[in-house]
Amino acid sequence: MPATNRTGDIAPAERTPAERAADHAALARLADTLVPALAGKLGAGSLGEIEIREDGWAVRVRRSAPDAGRRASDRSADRARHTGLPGHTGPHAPHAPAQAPVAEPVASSDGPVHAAATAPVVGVFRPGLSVGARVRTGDRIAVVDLLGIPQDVAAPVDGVLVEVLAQAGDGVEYGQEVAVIEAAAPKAAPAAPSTDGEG
Amino acid sequence: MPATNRTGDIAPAERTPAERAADHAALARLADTLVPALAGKLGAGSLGEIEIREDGWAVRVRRSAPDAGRRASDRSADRARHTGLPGHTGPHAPHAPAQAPVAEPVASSDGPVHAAATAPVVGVFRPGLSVGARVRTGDRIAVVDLLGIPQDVAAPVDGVLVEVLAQAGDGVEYGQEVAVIEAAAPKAAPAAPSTDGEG
Amino acid sequence: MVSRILIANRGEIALRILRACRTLGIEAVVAYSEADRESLPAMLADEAICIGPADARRSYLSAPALISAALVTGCDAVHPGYGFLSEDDAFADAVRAHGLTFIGPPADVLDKFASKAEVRRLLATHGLPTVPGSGLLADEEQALAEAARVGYPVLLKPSAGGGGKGMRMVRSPRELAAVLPICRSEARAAFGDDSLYLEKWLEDNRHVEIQVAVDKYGHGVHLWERDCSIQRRHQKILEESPSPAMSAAGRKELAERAIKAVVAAGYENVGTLEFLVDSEGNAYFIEINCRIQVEHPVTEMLTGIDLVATQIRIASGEPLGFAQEDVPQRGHAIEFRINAEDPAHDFRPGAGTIERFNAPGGPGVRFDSHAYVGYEVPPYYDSLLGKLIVWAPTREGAIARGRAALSELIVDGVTTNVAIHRALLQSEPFLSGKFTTNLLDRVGGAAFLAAAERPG
Amino acid sequence: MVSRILIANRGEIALRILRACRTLGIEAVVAYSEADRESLPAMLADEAICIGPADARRSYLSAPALISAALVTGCDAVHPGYGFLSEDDAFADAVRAHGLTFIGPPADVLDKFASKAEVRRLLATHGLPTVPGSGLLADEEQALAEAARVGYPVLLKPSAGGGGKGMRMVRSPRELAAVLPICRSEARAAFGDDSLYLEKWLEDNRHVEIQVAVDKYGHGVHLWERDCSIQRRHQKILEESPSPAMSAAGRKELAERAIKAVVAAGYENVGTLEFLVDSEGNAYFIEINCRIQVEHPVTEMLTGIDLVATQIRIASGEPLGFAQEDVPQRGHAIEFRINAEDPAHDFRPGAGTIERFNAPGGPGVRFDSHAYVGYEVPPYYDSLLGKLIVWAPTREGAIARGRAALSELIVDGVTTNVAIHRALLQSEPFLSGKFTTNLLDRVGGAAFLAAAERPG
Repeated sequence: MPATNRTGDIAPAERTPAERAADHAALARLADTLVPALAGKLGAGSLGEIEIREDGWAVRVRRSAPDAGRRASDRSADRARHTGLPGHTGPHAPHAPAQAPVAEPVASSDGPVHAAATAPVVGVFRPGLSVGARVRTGDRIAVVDLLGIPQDVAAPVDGVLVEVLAQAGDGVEYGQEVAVIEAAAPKAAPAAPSTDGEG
Repeated sequence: MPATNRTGDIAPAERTPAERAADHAALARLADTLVPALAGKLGAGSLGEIEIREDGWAVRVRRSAPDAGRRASDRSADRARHTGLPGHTGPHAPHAPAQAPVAEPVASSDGPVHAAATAPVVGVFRPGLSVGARVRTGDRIAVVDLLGIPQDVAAPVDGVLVEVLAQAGDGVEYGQEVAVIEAAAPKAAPAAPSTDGEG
Repeated sequence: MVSRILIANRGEIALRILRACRTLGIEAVVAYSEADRESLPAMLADEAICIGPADARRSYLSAPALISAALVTGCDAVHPGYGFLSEDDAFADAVRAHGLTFIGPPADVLDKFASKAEVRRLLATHGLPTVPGSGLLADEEQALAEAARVGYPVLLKPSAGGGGKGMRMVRSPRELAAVLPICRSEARAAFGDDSLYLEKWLEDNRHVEIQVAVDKYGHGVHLWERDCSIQRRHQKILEESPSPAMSAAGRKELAERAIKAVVAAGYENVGTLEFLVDSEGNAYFIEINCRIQVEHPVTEMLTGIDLVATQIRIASGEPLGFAQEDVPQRGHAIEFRINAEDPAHDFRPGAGTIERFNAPGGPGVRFDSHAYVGYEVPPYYDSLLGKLIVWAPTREGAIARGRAALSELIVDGVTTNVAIHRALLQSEPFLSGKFTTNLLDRVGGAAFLAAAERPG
Repeated sequence: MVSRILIANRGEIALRILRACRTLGIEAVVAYSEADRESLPAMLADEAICIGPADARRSYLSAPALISAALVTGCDAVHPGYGFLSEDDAFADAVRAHGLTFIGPPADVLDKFASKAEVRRLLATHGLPTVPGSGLLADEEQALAEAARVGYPVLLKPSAGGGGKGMRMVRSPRELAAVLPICRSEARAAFGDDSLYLEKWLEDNRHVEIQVAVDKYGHGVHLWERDCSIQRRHQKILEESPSPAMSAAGRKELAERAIKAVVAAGYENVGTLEFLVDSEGNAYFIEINCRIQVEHPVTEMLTGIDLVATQIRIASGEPLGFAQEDVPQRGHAIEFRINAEDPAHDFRPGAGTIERFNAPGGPGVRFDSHAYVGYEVPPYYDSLLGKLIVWAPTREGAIARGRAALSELIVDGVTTNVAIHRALLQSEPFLSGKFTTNLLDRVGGAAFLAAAERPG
């Protein structure tokens, strides 16, 4: 299953753009060594959150909500009742953020590159292509009916349709992942997060 | 200056006592490698807080308030108006916790061991011994008048009175540090935090 | 009664509508843009559904997305809140065409009351005095002629507008010619309608509005007035009731004339009639807002009547259920709009993450806000972060409560306009009740703040 | 008027007093124990001073520490809140001896009203009916004799107590003999006074109390009643007004008798007269609380009168300033005490750090709480974390608002009793208003919760 790994997703406190860039670089290096060490040592247990303090520094290690890596179809099933709560500690986002309508392909460490096709509007899902179909970027995989007007669910990459995540007649929200494409030719994942809204 | 290093202060989420003990052990090991690495790489900058996320884990690094290591005399000066605010991010404790009336001696990495003598009650400070005086544990250094009844400020360790932090007639609160003793013979600081209320 | 409402709005008003739904036993679905995924109303709702990206044109201003969201989530009604599509008759019509109840006036009533210029004419025929002004302005030539007729300065206003947006005061024909195309394109961008009209600019006026509620059966009551004269750039930032400028007889007469006129004109649901009151106490009708207002809690504090619940009940076809004598005007209430903006720097809007937060509370204090620790204030929408409303038996008491409550309010991580409210509560014109709409704009926010800091 | 008050208490009531001070323009200094250093009142106060360690005997119950703190911080008055030293006449006397104003009845009045047994006799002479009961119990022999006289079951009560603490219902002489020394030592530990008395235990009664306010000049008003029948182990957890069990004539008569009796008996400042009301509607006076009550906001919601400010004004020597006809009883209010305790496990108290927090809000909703994100609830004091008070024109409306508000309340990290309130709002006895003080204890918290979850 194509988990959405977001290595190097950095949320610093108030900083100037220049300082942010420096933090970004420092943390990109740290992330490679620190995070796996923590995750490896503690990830197997049932631990939710740990905080270590020393002098002026505090390190908090937190595991996200169990559903953070779940698929859009699962998410939509329990979207009927949000259980998320405000606050700063703990996983306050009940669901992982939806991808932008045209998601970028992301690589897990070794496997093939997968990309999710998302609903371009809120509406009613109608399937189109079947699993196994070869697609090119921009091809219509399915449609979402917006008040009766079909809106294309476009393939985000060239590849093969490996899974359809919604059923005919399902209500889907904007940005919901409705299909998974296995990219035809995996490219190297970008070393740093790409800039917002471009690419 | 005697900073209060609290290595291995661990605040896990809801856990059974057995699980807590296991976390404790795991983190005691991690703390030795992780925290210095983070602090060393990022401590020099002006960074307040950083969060790194990967898969189901998040690591947050936070620097405490700049005044966390300040002395009681500084604290008492601005105690007239609390500026602290509730919330979980950032330094929400405007002042470091006051020491217990009989503070334990704490060692900074290399210097001499200092210990603070604190006000045993809320009241009016009256000085007693002068700076330079040799004291033994329990000796009266000064008094705090509680509605006219003098209450002893006791020396927490054997040593030399090196500083008196309050003026005659000052109002002092319970636990406020009013004098500093340089211990006569530094002992090794305890490797782990001592248990509450004992020792 | 409707049973499941799509809340087609965001921020504090989405939360306010959610609360009314809960009180009435109605399920509430919050429609949110991607920028509002972590918002408090989305988290507290019975269901929440993403309707589009941050850009409001593709989310909160997209009628198809909102109606589709209502259908997909099984709603039988849509509440538009304020702003966005709340007074859009085409939206109300489309909502009804899809078998849903629009919480607000029916589309034909909205249509009738949509053009400000038309409404002024209509209500004038039902006995409301209006400010000298024009009809819709076809072109520059007509605008210049109308302005010359009523006399400069004039206020240029978008016919479809609200909340002070897109209005410009103009002092000369030359300025009018220069500003006309700008206002037109701003009106088009903001409201999808570039119709403009103009009114005589009344110097030193107050802004007083009458709250009304009229059911489908023609039974209407007024809920007294609100004084909204404290503004910056035509946007209200502090509202109170009763108006310190009106006599008991004056407010009663104006309120009674207002409710009589709108009932006669065929209005339906809750609404607000806005008036300018000149220095001699003459009131001129300027516009009607066919929706819930930001400042509705002021009226709720004085009357004990839940206006949003009333709106939902009326739209569901229920009779009003109370009479004019059941609407007291008890004590004094003041609302402080807490905006994420910097009064010391030209009310520049801000965004950011709320790092610490403490809401004021206690007797006579209400704080309507979607803020919480960790909330990221998005930069895309209006800057309203919350509304502090205080009540006390007297105006002096309400001012004291306001000071106390503002001293408890903590919003760290985002710049707010709290300083301007503190300054207002120290300013002689405000304390004496003798102020007009230009109190702040005459000197500017920064100068007003500086003046408040000076002793004496 | 006093100008600077030491708040000799903690938690939500410290915050409540702080708010009253701010509204009156009085400076507020919060006295805190080491365990409350990071508490919201300590952070919001004009000044905060540490008075001792977590152990209340060395901080909030230490008269010398509190008075010393008041002197050191330049206060001219001390507000004791509720609990702790709030009804301790020796403390009030010592406060006065140091030139400070005690916010509450003067020491001689407190002294006169300190012994519950004495007060029952005193107010009976002024026309209030009392539950059959004893005077102070000298020893076991006298206790057995008195219990035999009034008839079992009897309720054993500490004369100096309050808030239900240390009370025991006893069904037999044997049980009485066993329990007597335990109660005595509990009373000594809790109140520093081991005097006990007993009363006939009235099965199936309601608990109704009358709020009064009397100034130094003998001018007194009642502020109607509160029904506090929803209790667990003699501790109130939900209070409302008006009482659903009383007729308009019945409440008026009781309230008028109460104020007349306490004025005649020489009472001063705000106070509460507690009554048991039996199934035939007969009311028996049981005790007077010479302080502000936890549930005072219920009355504030109905009357619009700030009781804490009233208390401070009276103690400062001001006349009451309003008459009986200025005290309306408008609409219906319900208070839900939010305790850090587990109703499914015998109301076991909890402690911990609040990880997420959302306070309910909107029209008719008040939430008095010292909680915030990151607050560590200390294990040393009572479990009250906040009070949700809802108001609506009718009891049904208030119940609907209560449900809506409870659905918004989020307190993560600490177990609370919210589930018991949700269950109450579904329980037939509560909804019909037909309940007595044993509603919860008859079955226990866990069973009550389970019953609420069963359909139908």
